[in-house]
Formats: sequence, structure tokens, C-alpha cells
Amino acid sequence: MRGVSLVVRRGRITVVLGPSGCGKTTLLKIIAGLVEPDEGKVLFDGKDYTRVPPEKRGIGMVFQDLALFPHMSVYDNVAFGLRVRGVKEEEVRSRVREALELVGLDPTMYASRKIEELSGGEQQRVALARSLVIEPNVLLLDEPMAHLDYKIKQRLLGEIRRLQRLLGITTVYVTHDQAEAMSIADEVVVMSNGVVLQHGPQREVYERPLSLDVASFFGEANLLEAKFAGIEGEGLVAIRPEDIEINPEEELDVVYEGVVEDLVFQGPLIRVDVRVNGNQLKVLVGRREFYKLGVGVGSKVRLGWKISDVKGAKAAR
Amino acid sequence: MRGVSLVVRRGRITVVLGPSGCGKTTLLKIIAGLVEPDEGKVLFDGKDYTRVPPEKRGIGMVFQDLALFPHMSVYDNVAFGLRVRGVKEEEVRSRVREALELVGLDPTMYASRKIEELSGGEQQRVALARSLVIEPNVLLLDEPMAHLDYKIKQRLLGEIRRLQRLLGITTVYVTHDQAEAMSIADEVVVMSNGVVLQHGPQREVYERPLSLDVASFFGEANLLEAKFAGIEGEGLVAIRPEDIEINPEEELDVVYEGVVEDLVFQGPLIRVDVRVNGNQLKVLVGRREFYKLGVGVGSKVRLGWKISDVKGAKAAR
Amino acid sequence: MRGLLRAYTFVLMALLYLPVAFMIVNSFNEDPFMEGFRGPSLRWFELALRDVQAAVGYFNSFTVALASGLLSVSLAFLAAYAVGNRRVTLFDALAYPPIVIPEIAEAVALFMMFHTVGAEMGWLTVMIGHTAFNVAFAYVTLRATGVRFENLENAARTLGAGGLRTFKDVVLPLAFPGVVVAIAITFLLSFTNFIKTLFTTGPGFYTLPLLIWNRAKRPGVEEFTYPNALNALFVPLVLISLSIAIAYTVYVMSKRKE
Amino acid sequence: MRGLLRAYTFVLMALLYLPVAFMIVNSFNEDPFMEGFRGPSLRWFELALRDVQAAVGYFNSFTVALASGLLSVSLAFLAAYAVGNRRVTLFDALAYPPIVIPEIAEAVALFMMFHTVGAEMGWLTVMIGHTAFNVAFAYVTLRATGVRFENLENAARTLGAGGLRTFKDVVLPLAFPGVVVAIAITFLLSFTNFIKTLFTTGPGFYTLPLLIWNRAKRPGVEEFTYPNALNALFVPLVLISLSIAIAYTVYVMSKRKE
Repeated sequence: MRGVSLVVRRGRITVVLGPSGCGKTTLLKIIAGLVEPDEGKVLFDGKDYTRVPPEKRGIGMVFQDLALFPHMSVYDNVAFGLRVRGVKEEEVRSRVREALELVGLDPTMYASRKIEELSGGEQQRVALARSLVIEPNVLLLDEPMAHLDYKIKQRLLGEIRRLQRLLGITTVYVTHDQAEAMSIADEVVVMSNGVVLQHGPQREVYERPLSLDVASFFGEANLLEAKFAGIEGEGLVAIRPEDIEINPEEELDVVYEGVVEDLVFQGPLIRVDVRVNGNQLKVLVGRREFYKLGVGVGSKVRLGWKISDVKGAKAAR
Repeated sequence: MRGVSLVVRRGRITVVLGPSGCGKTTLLKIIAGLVEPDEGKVLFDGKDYTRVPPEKRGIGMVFQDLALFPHMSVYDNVAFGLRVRGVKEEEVRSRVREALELVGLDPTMYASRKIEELSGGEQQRVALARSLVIEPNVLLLDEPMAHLDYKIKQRLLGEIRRLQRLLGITTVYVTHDQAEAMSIADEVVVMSNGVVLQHGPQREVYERPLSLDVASFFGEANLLEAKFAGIEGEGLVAIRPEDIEINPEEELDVVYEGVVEDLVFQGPLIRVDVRVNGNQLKVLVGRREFYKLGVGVGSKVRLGWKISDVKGAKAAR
Repeated sequence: MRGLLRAYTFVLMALLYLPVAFMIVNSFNEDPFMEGFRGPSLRWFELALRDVQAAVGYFNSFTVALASGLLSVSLAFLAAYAVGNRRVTLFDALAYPPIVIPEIAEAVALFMMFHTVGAEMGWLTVMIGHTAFNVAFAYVTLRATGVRFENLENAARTLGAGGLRTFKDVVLPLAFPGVVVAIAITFLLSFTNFIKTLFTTGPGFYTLPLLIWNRAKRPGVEEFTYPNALNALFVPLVLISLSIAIAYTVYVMSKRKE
Repeated sequence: MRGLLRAYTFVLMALLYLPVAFMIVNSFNEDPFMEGFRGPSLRWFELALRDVQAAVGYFNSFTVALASGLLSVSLAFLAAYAVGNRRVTLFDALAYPPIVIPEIAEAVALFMMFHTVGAEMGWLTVMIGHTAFNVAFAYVTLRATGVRFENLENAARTLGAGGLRTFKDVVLPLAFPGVVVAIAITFLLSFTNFIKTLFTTGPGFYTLPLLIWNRAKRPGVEEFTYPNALNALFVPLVLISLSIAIAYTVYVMSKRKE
């Protein structure tokens, strides 16, 4: 990892998105103080925390394997951070109660349970409660959903976002899953090979990716070799599947003809794979619109888009 | 598992979708002959295969952990099924070559590689080649993408679909991930607790779920307590987030007023969480439409939908 | 085929237990020489209860084993903790060989070393001799059961616990079962050791295996040296070993099921 | 603190090797009694080369160990294969105790059994005695390294391989390293065994540990029984053990790194 500089916005959720082994987890461990950076600094509110040991950083961290203490009850797991701080047992009790309620676990039902008796989703909630109860300045989450089923993952992502909004806690969330990133991020940091490719509000990163890599890593993108009148030079450009219109009624900047090769039903959206001059373009259409279009596999269609929707032409390689 | 009856359509991809532990994998192992069913039969083309050992069933199976032979090269892995059948070494060579090319691996580069030297995606392709080279009657895939990164998963799902279309092979794909199911399925079987909840073409299961469980397990659904003029009785109904319109221009059957609580940017779609009478409704809007709407957190909005879009009212509990 | 294999396994396991079963049955045999079963009797156990030498042997074996078990596990725990979270290290490579070096070679070497430095042979030299071997065994056991828990220690640190607090509240409780197992194993190895004890002991100090050895050399010369009198002496030793082994197995099985 | 702990570990490991180092150094010592180092010499190795009894001892130890290793691993492999893919079974629970039963108790029991059935004591009884213990060890080792590979066997079956073909092409090659390890361990245990050999051998048959034992009892009575002559005899034995142990450790380390 080199030249990584990351400024996290207070009170927002920053998602660090990158493929496995790109250095995301190491970055998080450096923030937590569990790994010493070879060089560089960790600042909180402008103060240098680089040499501060992890226990003095006031950080809450949820680990990929959760790292719940298997020899303690749910209650003792959540109480751990408070007891270490010498909080009185009376206050510990009420704060553990609150924390469990906050994450949606009934304290009377769960407090005395053993960790191994809980489901994956429940363990996830306990890990969250344990790191929130100490009222950390920063909450770090390291692929916390990696081992959960799709539906449970969706529900928990919603709850983490709700909690974060409620508590206003500065949050850094690391994942390789762009769908997870989409569901939860305010800000997105796209990483690759230990380098930050782009950092910004997620809508901005999606709408104005600085490179083709970002365009195709955060969201889907069709890559095209192209030469346009409006843009200088020649190279690769990216166009998002939902920015392509099928059989457009209005006049558009770019229009191709092609044949529908495959239809992939994706629930609210239908993906239409269209072969155009030997390339396959993926087009996303809303379910309702799609029915109106009345195209099927083998249909001839016209595809069109606006020059303004073309992404990443700058970084053409 | 009880009362499970599954008829798989020839030449199509049938996805068995269900949460962990619902019996999906056991079902697949019964089809493959690796587990004997307590009762019931396995038929291929009307013939009873229940007592036929796995090696005589002509099945190709890709396992969750891939189960590539670690002591053999890529070539020997793919060649295994052919050699067992006594195919001559000359023919083995050409067919292994073809199979590797089919899954997008250059034979000259990959044939002699060790399994452990390959990336997760490459191993996936070898496993696919190994099960396709024997020209099986049925291809079984047991959560084959479980350990892959998002982007690689997307690419491989597309390729499996392409290969299936090319070879016309009857395929059964097991997963807990509805997004995976959406990307690849022709037919969907929704399972829960060892029971098949619904089976049909994926569009039909999505558009006409037989129960609220199916509606919320395959795709997203808002569950509402409701009493409508058009429908008898009272109970829970489901409405899909993309079927709700925000500030509708036309006259709709149901209209509520509410306040926007959160906006979740999901790329091509924006999810608008609206609080209505103490319930939160999730609404999905296309990116472009959303910009036209001009709503933000705190905006008052009207929500409306058509009675015909309400799902699962039948199965109200 | 499958049934045949299972039957075979049963027979094999039964054969493994044959010598022990033979010994236990004969300890209840009225006949002193096992020339046949002459009827059930407790005479050898009654004899054992009056056997002052055997009591001294058991006591000496026990104190040496307990001291060696505790000492070797303490020494090994420190080393395993120092090695840290890395999965395999040079030290792991170094710890195996001493376990497989022929015991008689090590015994002779220890004898010669003690002799060379002029140590007085007895309880202490025996205990040190046992510990020399037990440390390696305890180290390997503790490395396998774990004395470091990287992720859990990290979690404790981020929750505000310093190094000592983390050690006390996380490392120790989690390492504890492994420590008990290591003490049990080293205790057992020491308790039942013969060769090394023989070479490192001095006049007047003997453990139970040495006593039995002495008596077994002159069978039937006096009442205490009848074969079945020896069998009766073995029984408690064997039962102690079996119960530790069974406790260990149950522990391992319960861990794996989790 | 961390440096101190590491230094401690180094010292501990060094101490573990002290007896062996002491023995090897003294085997090159001109002095017969290790009363001090009188200068380097190969005289004890030259003596060992002329030592017909030692050659016979080494040879007997080798044949017994090889036979016992192969036999016990074969028996144990069948049992481990029969037990199948289940992670923990009753058989696993049964296999541990025989390993920890005091060797001297088992040795006496074996002696009495052989005596009772009127077996002629010698190579065969020694080999069977070793195997009785080694089977349990081999079984535990093979269960740990694995002789069943459920998913890979399933994969082979779906690819069209029958049971035998799957065994030959998948199970055997994958189990092979574990089999080699098990043979090495049981070979070593047998090669260096003393007590059980002593109790199960008959007149005229001796292994290397028995020979050394006999000579160690009367140090300096003749040239062959000088302490440093014994040390020289040990050296090959110790080197064989160390190299097997190191090979084993390297193998385990390479597996873990994968």
C-alpha cells in the first residue's frame, strides 16, 4: 500500500470498496492501531494518533469473523468495553440493555445466551452492540456481512444505516461487494492494488467516475472503443447500461442498430443483451418500460444515448 | 425434506433458491445419487434412476468448494472423467482442449498448471470444464460462486448462462442469493424448510408469487396490513418497491401521503424510504426519473399503486 | 463390504485392549501365576493395601509427575506465548525432534550429564529428567490447542483493554482447557516413565514403575512378586491413565463438534 | 518485554537439545569416561565399526521396526478407511487410551500373555508387541492426516469413477503422505523401544536398545562398555530419529503454509 491518503467525513458512512487483497483490511487495521503503518500518519480531529495504542483510540470495530468472545455470554461480551473502562456495574447494566435494544435484541431474551447458540445474524447484532456501547468516535466495519445469507444481509445493512443515522457516528465500512456498498454508503472510496482510485460522495463516484476502472468497478459499465465528434481523440469509453435507451423516441447523440441476444430478468430491471457490430452491449430497462417496448430475443432494436452520459472517456487507455 | 417434487425443464436453467439449511444441497445430492432419498424417486426421461449409483447417471456437478483434485494438474482434472470412461488419450487431448477453451482458459497456458496456483475464478472455470467435458445430461451447480468476489461472480454468471445456451444442457443451480438467481435463472424453485414454496418461470414467480413468503424471498416486497374494497377480507399484502409511484400524475387505486426518511443510491435505481402512518415503505425509482421528481430527505410525497400490482394477498396470514 | 470393514475395526480395537483386559482380569485371579483362572479373589488387592513399598512408589511417582507437569507446562506456556500468532515457526520445527529421540539415548545422556556435574541423584534429578522431555511435549500440545487468539485479542484491544487485561480476560480463559490437557499429558508421561527414571535416580529413591520392574525380575520369590500381585499393583495406574485419556478424548470430541 | 520472551524461548529450546549435544560431542572425546574433554578422536566410531554385536542389534531393530511399521499402518489404514468421513467416532475415542497406558504395564501384560499361550519369545513376539502399541498410534495419525476425502470422492463418483477407481486415483494418492508419516512414526517408535522389547524377547534375540542397556549396566568392564563407546553407538540412532522428525516437521510446515 502506497500513497494512500484517506480523509473520512465526520458523521457519514464511508465505504471502502475493492477486490480481495487490495489492502482494504490493512487500511482499517492501521486506523484501529492494530497494524503500524510503515510510513504515514493517522490523524483524528487533526491530532496525530499514529503511535497511540489501539485501546486508547476510542474506536469500535466489527471484525470479519466478528471476534465475539466465545467464553462469555452475550451480556458479558457487550459489557466488556465498559468494564475495562471501570464503569460501575449498575451503569454497565443499563447501558448494555440500551445497546442490545438498539440493535434489535431483546435484553431479557438474549443477555444470558451463549455466543455459540446464536444465529449468524444475531451474532452480527451482538458484535455491533459491543462496539457501539463504548460510544466510539469512529466505527470500523470489516466485511461484516461476508458470511450471511442474502436476505439477512439486506436487513442488517438497513439497520446499520439506521443506527448510524441515529447516532451520527463516523463510520468506515470495508467490502468487496458493490451491492453492499450501494446499499449503505454516503461516501465511496474505490481501491485497487493498494491505491485509492477515487473518493467522493457515492452518487458523484457513480455519475462521474474518474477512470474506466472506477466506472466498471463501482456499478456496471459497457466499455466501447469509440471516436466521437464531441470528444477529442480516440479510445475506450464507458456507458452505463441504464443510460442506453432502446428504440428511443427523441433524437439522441449516438444511435446504433443491433439484435437482442438474451434477456435477463432481474426483478425491477430487465437486462437486455444486444449484439452491436460484434460487441455485446448490456442495457438495463425498468420492468414496466420493458413490457411497453415489446422486444424479445432476436428482435432488431435501435440503441441510443447522450454524449453527456458517456463516462471515463478522459481516462481512455 | 418432505413432499418435495421437482420437475426440471429440459434445456433450461432451473435455480433452486432458499436460505442456508433449507435442504437445497441435499436435493442436489439426491439428484446426483450421492445421497439416497428416504423415500421418493429420481426420474430421468421417465426412467427410474433412484438406485443407479452416481457414476452411472451421466451427471456433471460443480461443488460449493469445487472439489478439484489437488494432486492433479488442470489437464488431468479435466481429463479425469474421460479417462474413467476409457476414452483414448488422443481424443482426451482434443476434448480437454475444447473444454478449456469453452470456459475461457487458454489450454497452452493452463493445461499443466497446478490447481493451487489458480485464482478462485480460474478454479471455478476448471471445475466447470471438468463437469462439461463428459457431456453430461444434466449439470448441477451447488452455490458455485459462494467464495468469489462480486465482479468475478457477475462475469462467471454471464458465462455460465452463455455456455448453457450454447450447449443446451439441462441445468440445476442452487443458491441462497436472489441476485444470483435473478442473473441466471430461466425457472425458479423457491424452497424453505425442506418444502418447495413455488416453482415456475422466473418472471412468473416474480410477478405472481403464490405467497407473501415467496414475494419477499424472491425480490423485495413491502408488507402491509390492509383492507381493500376490491379484495375480500383483511390481511397482509405485498407490494413491490418498483410498483409504487411517487407523486403519481395519473389516477391510481391506492394513494397514501408520507415523508421521505432516507434515500439510498443504488446505481441504476434509487431507493426512497417513505414513512407512512408509522410504517416504512421502500420505493424504487429509476435514476433519471428520480432526478425529475426532485425529492429529498424530509420531502412530503404521495405514494400510489394499482390494485393489480398487489401480490400475495391470497396467502394473507 | 462396508459391514465387513466395520466388523474388522471392532475386532482390531478389541485386540488393542486385550493386554489390559487380560491384566485386569488376572488381578482378580486367586492363582498367583495365571496358569488358569482359579476363581475370583481380592487377595492381591488386599496384599497391595498392606504394601508399604508400593505406597511409597505411588507417592513418589505422584509428586515427581505433578511437579514435572506443572513446571514443564509453565515453561512451555511462556515459550508458546512468546512465539505468538504465527502459525508455524522455527521453534515449532525445533520442538518436535526431542519428542522422538530414543528415550534410552536421552536417559543415558542425562545420566552422564548429571554424573559429570556431580549432581546428587534422587527426586530432583528424576524430576528434571522428566521435565526435559515434557517441555517439548507440553509446547507442542499448547501450540496445537492455542495460547494466542489474534482476532479476539485485537477485539479486546479495540474495546479498550490493555495488554495485561487482554491476557487475563481473553487469553488465559481461552487457553485454560489446553493448559489442563497439557498438564494431564505430561503428568501421565512422567507418572508412567520407566527408563529415564531408572537412569536418573539414586540410591533409595524409586517410583512405582521402578518398584514393579524390580519385582518383575524375580517372579514368585516372595509373595509381593507373584505375577498377579504385580497385576493388582498396575490396576490403579492403568485406571488413572485410562481416565485421563478418556477425559482428554471427550474434551477433543466436544471441541470438534462445536 | 517481547525481546525477553523471545530470548527465553531460544534458551529453552537450546536446553532441550543439551543432552543430545552433550552425547554427540562426547562420542568424539578421546577420554572414555567424559571426565573432561581430552581431545577429539574417532576411536569410538572405529570401535563401533568393528562391533559385530552392535551391527546385529541395529539389524534386528531395523527389521522389527520395518515390519511393525508396515503391519500396523496397514491394519490402521483399513480401520481408518472403514470409519469413513465422519469427523469423530467411538473408534477415535477408543484409539487414544492404548497410547497412554503405561508402557511397562502393557509390557508386563504382553509378557504374561505370551507366556500363558506358550509362545516362543523372539523376533515375532517382539514385533507383535510393538505392533500392539503402534496400531493405535498409526490409527490416530492417519485419522489426523486423513484417508477419506468426502467431497473429492463425490466429485470422482459424479465424473463416472466407481468405488475402486475412486480409491486408486483419488483416495490413495491423497492419503499417501499421511501413510508415509505414519510409517515413519511407528518405525521410529519401534526402532527405539526398550521396555516392551525387553519383556517380549527371548534368549538370543536382542535389539540395539537392549544391547546398549546391557552394556550400560557394567560401564568400563570392557572396551565396548565405556560410556563414550556407548555414545558413539547412539549417534546413528539419534541421527535417524532426528532426520525423520525433521522430515516430518518440514512436511507439516509445508502443508500448513498452503
